[in-house]
Amino acid sequence: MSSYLNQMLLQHEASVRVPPDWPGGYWFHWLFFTVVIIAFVLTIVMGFIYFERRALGRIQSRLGPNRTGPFGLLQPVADAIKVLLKEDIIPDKADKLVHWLAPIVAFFPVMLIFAVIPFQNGAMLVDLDIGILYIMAVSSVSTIGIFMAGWSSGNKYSLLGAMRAVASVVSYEIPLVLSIIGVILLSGSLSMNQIVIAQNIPFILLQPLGFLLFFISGCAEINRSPFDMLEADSEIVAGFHTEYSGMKFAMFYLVEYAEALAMSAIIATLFLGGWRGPVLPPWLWFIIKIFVVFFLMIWTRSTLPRVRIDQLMALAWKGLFPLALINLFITGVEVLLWPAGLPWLAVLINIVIMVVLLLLWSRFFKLGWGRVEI
Amino acid sequence: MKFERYGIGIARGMMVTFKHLFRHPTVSQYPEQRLNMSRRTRGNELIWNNVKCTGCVTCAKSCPQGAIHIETTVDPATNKYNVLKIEVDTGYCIQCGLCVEACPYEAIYMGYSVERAKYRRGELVQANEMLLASPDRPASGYMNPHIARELPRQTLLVEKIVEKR
Amino acid sequence: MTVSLSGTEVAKQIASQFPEAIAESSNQAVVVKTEYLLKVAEFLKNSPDFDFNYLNDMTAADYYDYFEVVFQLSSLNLNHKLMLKTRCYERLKPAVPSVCCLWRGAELMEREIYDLMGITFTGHPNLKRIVLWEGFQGHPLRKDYL
Amino acid sequence: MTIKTEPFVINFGPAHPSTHGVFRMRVVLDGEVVLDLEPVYGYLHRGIEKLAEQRTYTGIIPLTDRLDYLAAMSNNLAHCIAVEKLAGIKVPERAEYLRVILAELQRLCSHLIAVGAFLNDSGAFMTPILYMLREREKILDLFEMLSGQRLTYNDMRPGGVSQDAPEEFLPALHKFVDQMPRYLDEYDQLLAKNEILLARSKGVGILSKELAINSSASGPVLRASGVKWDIRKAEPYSIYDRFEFEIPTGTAGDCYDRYLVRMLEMRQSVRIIEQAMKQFPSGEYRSRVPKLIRPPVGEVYSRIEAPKGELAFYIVSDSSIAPYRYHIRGTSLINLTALRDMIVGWKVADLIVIFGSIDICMGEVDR
Repeated sequence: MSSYLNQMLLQHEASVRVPPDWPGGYWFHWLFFTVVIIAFVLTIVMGFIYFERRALGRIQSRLGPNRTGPFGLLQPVADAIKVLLKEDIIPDKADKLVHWLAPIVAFFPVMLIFAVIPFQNGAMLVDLDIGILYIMAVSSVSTIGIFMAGWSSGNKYSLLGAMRAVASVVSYEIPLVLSIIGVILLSGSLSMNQIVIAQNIPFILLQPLGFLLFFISGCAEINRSPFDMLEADSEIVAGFHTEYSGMKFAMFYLVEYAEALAMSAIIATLFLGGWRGPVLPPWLWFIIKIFVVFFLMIWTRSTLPRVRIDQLMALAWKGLFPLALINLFITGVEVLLWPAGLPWLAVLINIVIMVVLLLLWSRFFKLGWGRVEI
Repeated sequence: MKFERYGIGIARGMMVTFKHLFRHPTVSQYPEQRLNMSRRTRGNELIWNNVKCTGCVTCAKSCPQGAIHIETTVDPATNKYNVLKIEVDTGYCIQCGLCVEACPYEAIYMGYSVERAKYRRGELVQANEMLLASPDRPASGYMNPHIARELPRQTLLVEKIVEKR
Repeated sequence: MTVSLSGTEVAKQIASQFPEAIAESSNQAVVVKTEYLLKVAEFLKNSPDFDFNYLNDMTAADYYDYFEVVFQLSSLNLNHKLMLKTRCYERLKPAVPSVCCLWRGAELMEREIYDLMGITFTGHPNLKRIVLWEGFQGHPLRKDYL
Repeated sequence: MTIKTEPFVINFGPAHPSTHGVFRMRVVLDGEVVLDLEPVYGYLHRGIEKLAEQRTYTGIIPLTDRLDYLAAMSNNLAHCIAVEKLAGIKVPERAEYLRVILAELQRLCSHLIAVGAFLNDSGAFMTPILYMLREREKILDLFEMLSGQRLTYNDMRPGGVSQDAPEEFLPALHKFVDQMPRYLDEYDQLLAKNEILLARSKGVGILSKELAINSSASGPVLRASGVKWDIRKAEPYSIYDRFEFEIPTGTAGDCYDRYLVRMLEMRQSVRIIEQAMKQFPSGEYRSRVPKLIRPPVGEVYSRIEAPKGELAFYIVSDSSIAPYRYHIRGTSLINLTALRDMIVGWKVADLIVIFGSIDICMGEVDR
């Protein structure tokens, strides 16, 4: 997998824009950003775990972790140590090779996503011309890992969770991609950095419906609540990682939060103007935006009940998919009509269109109320 | 037109959870921050008053678990019972308080302390002098209002949470 | 306020339908013979005067010579109740007809009686032990169980 | 090409996060759809009925605490009323009012847990149940003040209550009753009209009126199916005939109705407590009863409306200090009679929601 990607990176070496003042040229750049990305992902994931637990705690009228270290800041570290020291149990009936391979297969694609995410103007591992396409291609690979985990555990709950994961990811990929196309039409580029540079107005204002669709289907894609079907703890115990423990479980845990981080970073880049912002340094703006998006995810998680698997599918195909198509059409028309200007009017129009469409859709589209006949 | 499907319910629910971010948490941090228990707390041990006890074994009879074991002799001079041994297996005790209620001489009380976990099963069986009241084994006011009056007032969550809804 | 129907009054009405059925009746309860139980129960459930559509409870007691199966019936529409009993004098293999066909609610109650008291209910759809495991020796609520 | 599929059997419980204890269901699944279901009981059987035959009538009260441990006060009340009926014991006024207040607080308590657990099962991650546990905590404070325990109260006795309410009880109760309706409003705002919850629970797990009556369902389950039947109204025990309250009923008998009926019942309970507080008399809290009660030979079937439904005790006395036969009508067990009919045909996720909406307590199911 990674050798293939190396090849791909080498093929695109010509298109990589290396800042001229890097002393070591391409390889130093590569080394530097690999280290930065790994450090960034691990620290922010720890920050996420702490932030989510504290925020959930406060929302639920309790405190959250506050014992390890100042304000409980070391809680993720303590968790990690605990989980790493635990015994690694492989069930008797498990397919051992696949069971062992699954966390790795799930983990690497998530790390690969960060290769094209700009932390600052041009500060990224590689500024691919097809950045967003690359993200879409790579991010769905981790589903294979999740499916491998569910299948190989030899547990029926795990299998159910894995099936749900595949079904939901396959369906939600489509509205996810379609809602991005609007952004691409507006910015005129697939490169993540170019998209950020194009956002004089954050695209959340120009593409409110697109943002909503992307957020919903992104939540479903990374299996955050209310779409956390694959590890619905009150239904199928822990879903695909029921039989995982120790280090491997830690990997899945990391994947879960790294995916959330990736999704927050993508949303921040595509819709919230990425690293752009006044006064503060760009990388700080970027992290702040990531945390804002992640807070939205925590907030929905703490409030909403889980949808059922058929409702999840219905929402994707009957609700989000047509809306994404309409959104794409409207954006296309707008881009054709005003190739250069009138952005503030477009903001107004788009918000009105979003409200009208949502009302219409909630009128026609009905979740649930149905019984499966057998 | 019913606004049942337009996301308004979701939005209102989100408001409630958001408001809670700025409210005081309900919880208290246990070992450091202790709330006062009820004055009638039935803690996990029994307190025995060897002066008042006449050895009538009403408590042992009323115990539904059979956790109280008393051996007595008769003192022929005073024509009274002499308690040789009183043994309470607090491992069997379910803290129902029926012995305290049954005792006609107010010679047995529930304990007020609750942190009486032991490392060995055998240590749960307490006998004779171990059952007497002492500063670290205070008696609770269960069925004994005169003891209850002296104990600290119970902390109430109703009074603790004062934020307006 | 729920009216507690007098057993003797009800017994008279039952006797007019099934003259043989009543074994005994008092102010509190009607005792019917086991072989007439289903017919009487059906009559009590379906006749408009009684309309006992709700089976509150069903239990059994061991009186050494006989087992007594006790039904608590009530009518949600007319708001009255009745205690119906039947006695089973067989000790080794006591059997009583099941009333599951009339009141579905009897399903679990009968299983429980079968489990703990050892009374077989003929016609029960799924009569097996409920709280104790299959193969448990004896029936704990019998007075001779030690 | 045809793909051969076959249903697979899966065990829900006895150690599953949302079976409310040690309930077990053998479920036959076709993909996600439930084809068949067989409940397996008995993991928490302690033989309470047999144990009670060797205990005094007062000594049974701790046992009744452990029946439906989320509503121990109601169990105590049911037992005491049964014994009072059997032995002809009079209860003083103050004790009656105290009992009604405690029973209604206990109903609030149990419904809070029921609704919270139902919402938790439907996937609202811990938030509603923690909010509701906060309210339950306040009630438990009151119970603790009165009886000294927080779960197994052992507070009522034949002929009254074990101890009088302390002087700080009524002010605290006042505060609680003042606050409670606002909190209930907040719960309604939190999830009652939530679209996802509606989609998950409306029309799901319908228990028809006929089936509900025929399968002896009781309590909120029966009322959600549209039967206006509440023993507090139909056969007022204690002093319930002195209070004004309504019986909330559902229409469809689905999970949402069961949820809604519980929410409305909580408001009615608050209403009853308010009235009882206003009329609260002074005087004796316990009538003089011998330590060992020997009721005359006879039998009694006495029922009350416990939070989960009709809780009844059938006691046969042979005029000794212990009952000859002590039978408990376990509400939770009997409410489960129609479980299979409600669940078959729905999906795994619905199974959990329907099961949660019935609100059982394993202590009462297996006894």
